[in-house]
Amino acid sequence: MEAADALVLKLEGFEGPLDLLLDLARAQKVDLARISILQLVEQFLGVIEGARRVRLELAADWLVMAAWLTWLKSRLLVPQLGPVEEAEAAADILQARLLDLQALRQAAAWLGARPQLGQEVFARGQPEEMTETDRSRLKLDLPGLLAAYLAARRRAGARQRYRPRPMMLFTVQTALERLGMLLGSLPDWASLEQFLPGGLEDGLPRRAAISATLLAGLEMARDGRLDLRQDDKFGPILMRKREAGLNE
Amino acid sequence: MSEDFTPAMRLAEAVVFAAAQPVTARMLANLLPEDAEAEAVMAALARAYAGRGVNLVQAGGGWQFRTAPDLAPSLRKVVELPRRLPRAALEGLAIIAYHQPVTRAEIEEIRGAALAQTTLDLLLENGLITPQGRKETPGRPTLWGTTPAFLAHFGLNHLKELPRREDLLLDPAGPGAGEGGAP
Amino acid sequence: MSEDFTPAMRLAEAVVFAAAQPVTARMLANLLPEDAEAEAVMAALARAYAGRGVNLVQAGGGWQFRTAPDLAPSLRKVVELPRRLPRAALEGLAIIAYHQPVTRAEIEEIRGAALAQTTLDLLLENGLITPQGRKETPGRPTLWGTTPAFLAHFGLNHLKELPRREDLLLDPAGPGAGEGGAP
Repeated sequence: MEAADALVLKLEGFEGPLDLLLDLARAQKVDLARISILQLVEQFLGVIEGARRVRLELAADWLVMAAWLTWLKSRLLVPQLGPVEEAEAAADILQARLLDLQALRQAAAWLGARPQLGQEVFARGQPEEMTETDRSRLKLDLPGLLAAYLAARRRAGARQRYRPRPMMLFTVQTALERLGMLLGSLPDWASLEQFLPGGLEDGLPRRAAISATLLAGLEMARDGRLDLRQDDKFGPILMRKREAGLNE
Repeated sequence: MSEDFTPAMRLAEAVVFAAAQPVTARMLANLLPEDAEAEAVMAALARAYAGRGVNLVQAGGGWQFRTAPDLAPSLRKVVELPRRLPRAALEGLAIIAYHQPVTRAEIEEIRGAALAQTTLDLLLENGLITPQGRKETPGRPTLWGTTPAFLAHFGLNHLKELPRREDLLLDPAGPGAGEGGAP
Repeated sequence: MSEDFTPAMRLAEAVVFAAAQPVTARMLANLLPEDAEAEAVMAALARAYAGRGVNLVQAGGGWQFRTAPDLAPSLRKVVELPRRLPRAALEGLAIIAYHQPVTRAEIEEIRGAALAQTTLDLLLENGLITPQGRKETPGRPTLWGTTPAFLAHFGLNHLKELPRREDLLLDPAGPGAGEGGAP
């Protein structure tokens, strides 16, 4: 049990399956180029198996590598299962990758062993800034000035946009108010024109006032507040206040 | 040359060189071997650097290396980084250039936007505009115009060398030209 | 001691001393009097500083003064240290240095392990690596390469000064192998 624990702990120290493989290969203490891939694969699978007994959840890439190595092992052990060249090529690829990783390790170690700036050697702590920045001058050019002038004039121009004078037409709302106010003051049937406001210009303003008053009258008739009557086609429209309690 | 350098001097030299702050006598005393007298070490180091391109000086409460003062002119590099005028200032300047003499209220009307006092100050500080009397209207507002420095900045000999307004604006009507300038 | 120092040496000394970054040959050539040969001047200066607490070295594409490596233990007490690069960062850096320009996926492929974002961030923060365009493959992944600061950090003057892969593999059990790089 102790051995298995140690194995798991060690596994966590590796950055990946390739990492572990390289470590196992190194443990064989022979040149990586002459290492026995079969032996290496068996060791790796042994470690993974041991680790899985204690930790069921093993990172996916470890298991992917384990599956691939299991395949490789079967091909190397029992060549008649498939073309042996395929297995040998796979073994070569694995070996090449281990060599790459080995070279990388050496390179990283070489870098790490060098005196590093800020660790073993130090540059001057107080560098002297000899560069002076002269910001006293203005950056001005004629195109910029002209562009600014045009921009200002355009902005001012855009503000004075043409707006048509709004037409003050007699609205239905105003007609409603006016009708309500005037209705009681007229004794009997009165024509619609009598309810129009004074001083109306002919044309659109007058026609708008007539239709607004008619609409207002229709609305009030619907509410039961007045009666509407037209005796002839195109004849005058007559209105009167509905008497309280009187039904149609 | 290194023969003259004791281990204590080497260490002191490296410490003063690498430190981000002037190195105090107390720091040196802590660092140097006990038998080395900090003062004597620093004196020897200062002598070694005398007359060189870099000197050991006492400043800012401690020891530090400084480049020799006589070399400063050769070392100094001046980088010109001219500022740009903010947009509002450039617009104000352009309006003054074309409409001078002009009051602030008139500038604002032409711009269709307010002209901040700071903007006017900026133009004044840079010597681009100058007061040119007062307008004889209620309140007697100041009239503004451009300076010779303005011309020099833009490489002009005379205000007449500015492109004519008519050439710039499609609609040559005056302020409030309405649709003329609108996009 | 200052008798041996020519004016050109003084000036070069001051320039390299003052600068925060390695001073390139081009910068020196601009500064030194025309008749002074920059190379000879720098060689003489490097000799003058040999064996001292501060040395003149060529790194990161230029000249820089640095403290002598043997003084590191004493200096660490005084100078504030940034974090040492962890193993994963050194490995990532080594791959980038040897295979640049290289994508993150390629780095991970070579390491046989994921390259953590924190590792990439650490290398970037220290200015050791920089993006070098994108690879014209699906997804257009960023290509990474090392910076001049990388060279300066490791006291290299050129990428060619990195050991060759063959030399690295020659002696797998040599110094730095095995436990040297292990956590």
